Amino acid sequence: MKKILVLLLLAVVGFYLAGTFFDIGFGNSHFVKNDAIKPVKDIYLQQTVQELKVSNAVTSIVVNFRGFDTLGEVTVLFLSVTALGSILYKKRHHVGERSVLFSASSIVTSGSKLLFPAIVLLGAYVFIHGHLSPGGGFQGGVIIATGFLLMLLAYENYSVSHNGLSIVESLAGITFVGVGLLGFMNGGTFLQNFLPTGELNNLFSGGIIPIIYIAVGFKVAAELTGVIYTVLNEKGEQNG
Amino acid sequence: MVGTPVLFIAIPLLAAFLIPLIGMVWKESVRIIPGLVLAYLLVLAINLLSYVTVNGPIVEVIAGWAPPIGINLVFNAFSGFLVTIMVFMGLLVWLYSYRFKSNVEYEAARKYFLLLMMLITGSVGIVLTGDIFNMFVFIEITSISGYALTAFYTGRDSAEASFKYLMMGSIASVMLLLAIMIIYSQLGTLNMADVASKMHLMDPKLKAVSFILFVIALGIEAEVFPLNGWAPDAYAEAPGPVGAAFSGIVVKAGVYALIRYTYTIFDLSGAFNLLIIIGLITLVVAEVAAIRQEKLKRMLAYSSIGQMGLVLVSFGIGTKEGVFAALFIMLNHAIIKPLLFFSGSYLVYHSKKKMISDVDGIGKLAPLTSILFTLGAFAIVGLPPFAGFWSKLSFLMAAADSNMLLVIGLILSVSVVELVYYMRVVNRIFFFKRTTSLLTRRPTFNAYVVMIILGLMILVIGFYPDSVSMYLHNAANSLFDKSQYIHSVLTATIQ
Amino acid sequence: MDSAYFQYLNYAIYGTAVLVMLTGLYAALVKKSLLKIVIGLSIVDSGLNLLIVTLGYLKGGTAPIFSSGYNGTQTMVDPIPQALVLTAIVIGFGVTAVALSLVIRLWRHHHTLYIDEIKNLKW
Amino acid sequence: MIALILILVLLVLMIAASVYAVRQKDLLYAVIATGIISLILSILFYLLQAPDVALTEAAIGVALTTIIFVITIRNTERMEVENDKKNNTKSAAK
Repeated sequence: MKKILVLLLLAVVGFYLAGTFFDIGFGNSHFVKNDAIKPVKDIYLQQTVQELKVSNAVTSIVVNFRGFDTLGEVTVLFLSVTALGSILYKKRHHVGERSVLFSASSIVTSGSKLLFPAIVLLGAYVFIHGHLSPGGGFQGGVIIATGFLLMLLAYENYSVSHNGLSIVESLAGITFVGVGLLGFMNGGTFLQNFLPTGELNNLFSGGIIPIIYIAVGFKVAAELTGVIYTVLNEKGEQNG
Repeated sequence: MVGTPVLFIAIPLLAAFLIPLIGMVWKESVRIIPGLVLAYLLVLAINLLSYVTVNGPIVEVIAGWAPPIGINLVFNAFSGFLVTIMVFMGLLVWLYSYRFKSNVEYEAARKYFLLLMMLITGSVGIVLTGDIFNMFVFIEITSISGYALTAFYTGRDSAEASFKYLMMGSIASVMLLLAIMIIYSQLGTLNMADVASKMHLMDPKLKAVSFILFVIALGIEAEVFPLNGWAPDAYAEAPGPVGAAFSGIVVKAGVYALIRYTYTIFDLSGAFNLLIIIGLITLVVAEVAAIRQEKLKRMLAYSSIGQMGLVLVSFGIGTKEGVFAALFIMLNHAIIKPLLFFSGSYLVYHSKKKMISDVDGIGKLAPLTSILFTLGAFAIVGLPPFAGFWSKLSFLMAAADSNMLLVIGLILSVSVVELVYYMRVVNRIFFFKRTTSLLTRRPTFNAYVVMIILGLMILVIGFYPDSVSMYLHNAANSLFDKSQYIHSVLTATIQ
Repeated sequence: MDSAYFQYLNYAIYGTAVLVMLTGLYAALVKKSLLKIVIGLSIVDSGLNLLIVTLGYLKGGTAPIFSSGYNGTQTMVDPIPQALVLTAIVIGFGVTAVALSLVIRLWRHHHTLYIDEIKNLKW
Repeated sequence: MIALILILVLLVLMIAASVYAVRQKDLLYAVIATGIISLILSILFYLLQAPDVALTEAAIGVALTTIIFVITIRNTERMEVENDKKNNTKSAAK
């Protein structure tokens, strides 16, 4: 009975939702045709190159035009790490007990050891070049976190220092907010790009954008590693 | 001017990132720093509010891009008023729980105060922001802190309440994103003022779809009737101060968002009637549910939902008086409901099931707490010399001006229901014989201070309602003046 | 590709995104297993992300990365939905992690994921 | 033309994977199916000229989300219990 009701409801919702998006259309400019409509994306694309000297428009939006969203977003991740810790909080600790997904063979362990530096290097490359090529702080940070994940899976007693993670996380967060406040104190606004922007397609270009994206990269890497580590260390009592 | 609105977000975030570092060397700092931050924000809020009353709204540009390109924060009489209430209540909740958690270890205390501070920051961000996607981000910050705080105790029911809240919250965020994208796909902008000024160009069908999606999504945050299934559980199972923070702070942010969308951004004529209808349904259902509750905190939770329904009805009247009354009810609710939660959680402190019957005859054992609870109960049902009376009176007058007799009749009869269930508890406190052998718990010194401050505020507003009415009038005017909002945002420059 | 194909693609891609969202929503509303509910919510997120990125696509547009300077004639896909999806994906991951930790918490208390056995709070 | 066919095939696969994920009783397979949805999604993002999003989705959706789901399943139970009968036998077994 409930299933039928839900299916009916979903059918109605789906009909209207799909109809709405069919109306909006795909692959063409869907903005209302009117002189008053000046889509901000045109300004973004233009200013990305001319003002910020950044090649990747997504980076310039994420870090500069809508940098405030990104600040909120890394805060969400930071909070979810904190939330995870408080939800899974237990009075008695089982130190060193970790749920082992599989016992890794020596090929896997040595392979992981070999791959780990390469993965971290790739992640660092991705977030350092975030303003030049696809990728950036989030992507690079996630890649580094997968590197740690590999190590955690391959070695049963590989451990990450909780304090180390939270120091990296805090320092990266302080860098982000601090750079924002510096722009504020230099007589501008919060997150204002107060550094010289350099030349297009140059590694040292975009002013504060690479700095913030590198901070985001470190922060995301530390936070995601923290998430995985916390969940992995949760030993479920299998048999009651 | 001593600061700018962006500090409301930047300072708490900076503190949140600093706390783990400082906490490593000085453990007590994890309790103290959030309090200092909130106290600073209160000073800032009062300063800015008095600046705004004289000089008009402050529009803060972020990242050096003037609206509609960049994100902006708007601190005007309306949002400033709400921010001041929120920060003030946040400070009181902090003070109340400062010693509450003194027996738990460092890690738990750090997480608790961090999450509490971010809950408040997220709510303040929802109110201040002038960008629809940025509002989504702040809603997520608030929600995640809310989930974690609800499940903070190790009890089994709290985890369940939190899971329920999380499910509703995820569905809400999906709806919100859909609505945001529909608007963006038509108007090519995400700035609230810019969207509002171009709303008439949008296709009516798409406008209606996105409005409905917004109402559903924000209705979950604002505890509107069919979508508030999470609220009573979350209130009842969360630690006492968290319940107070939900009803004093988070709900206000949800209602603000709903109102901002109906009043400023959308120009649908049916929206006000919709507000009245959902408000009335919420009010009636919640009050009828409240009278059937056997647990004290659940009763308070339903009463809180009912008050929010009343606020929505009042906003739905659509006149300046209606807005004034709605803001007055919100202010009173923000003061009274935390008092009820604080004192109520001490009245049933040692009781396992937190039943209403456990307060029988507690008046003799814990006189001050009981009196404060009674004061709150009298005030919220609107008995004459207390704060709640004036807000209900102004609401009834606003409704009478608009000839909404049916609404008045319904509200009055619901008020009787409200009176009955609150008086039932008060009656049990003072005139019943103590049947349980439960001990009472003496509130900590901080808790007493907080409850007495709230009680005094109820009396002050009750005897001198004029002390706040200027701010309320300014706030109502600023919400009503849509063109001024749009103008002030779109002409904003970097100061 | 000419525009007739785009018409088909319009229906196909939006239809798929909405269908995937509805499938996930169905799981979240009907299924009795806590983990299945969380899986449903993450499927909803996937459909939503596809929908948003699709909104930004422009016929013949290139990825919004400039190899040479801006000259006003390049056709680029809309970068804003991409930036928003980036935010939404990361936030979605945070929420999923919190949801899973709640599942583990509930398992610890009840030793079941079956929702009817857990539910002792009234709706 | 090839891109078009590829997109259509991917879309069909995506629907199939999501229906499979919802109907499958074995939660481990269901989680793998959501990982496949994310993988398809990331290819689609690439085809829709969104390389940044494709990278993020590939790393978060395919790797991290799947792995925390798997860890959770490892810590709880693998089969979805559907009807009351099973529950009775289960509680009887306890």
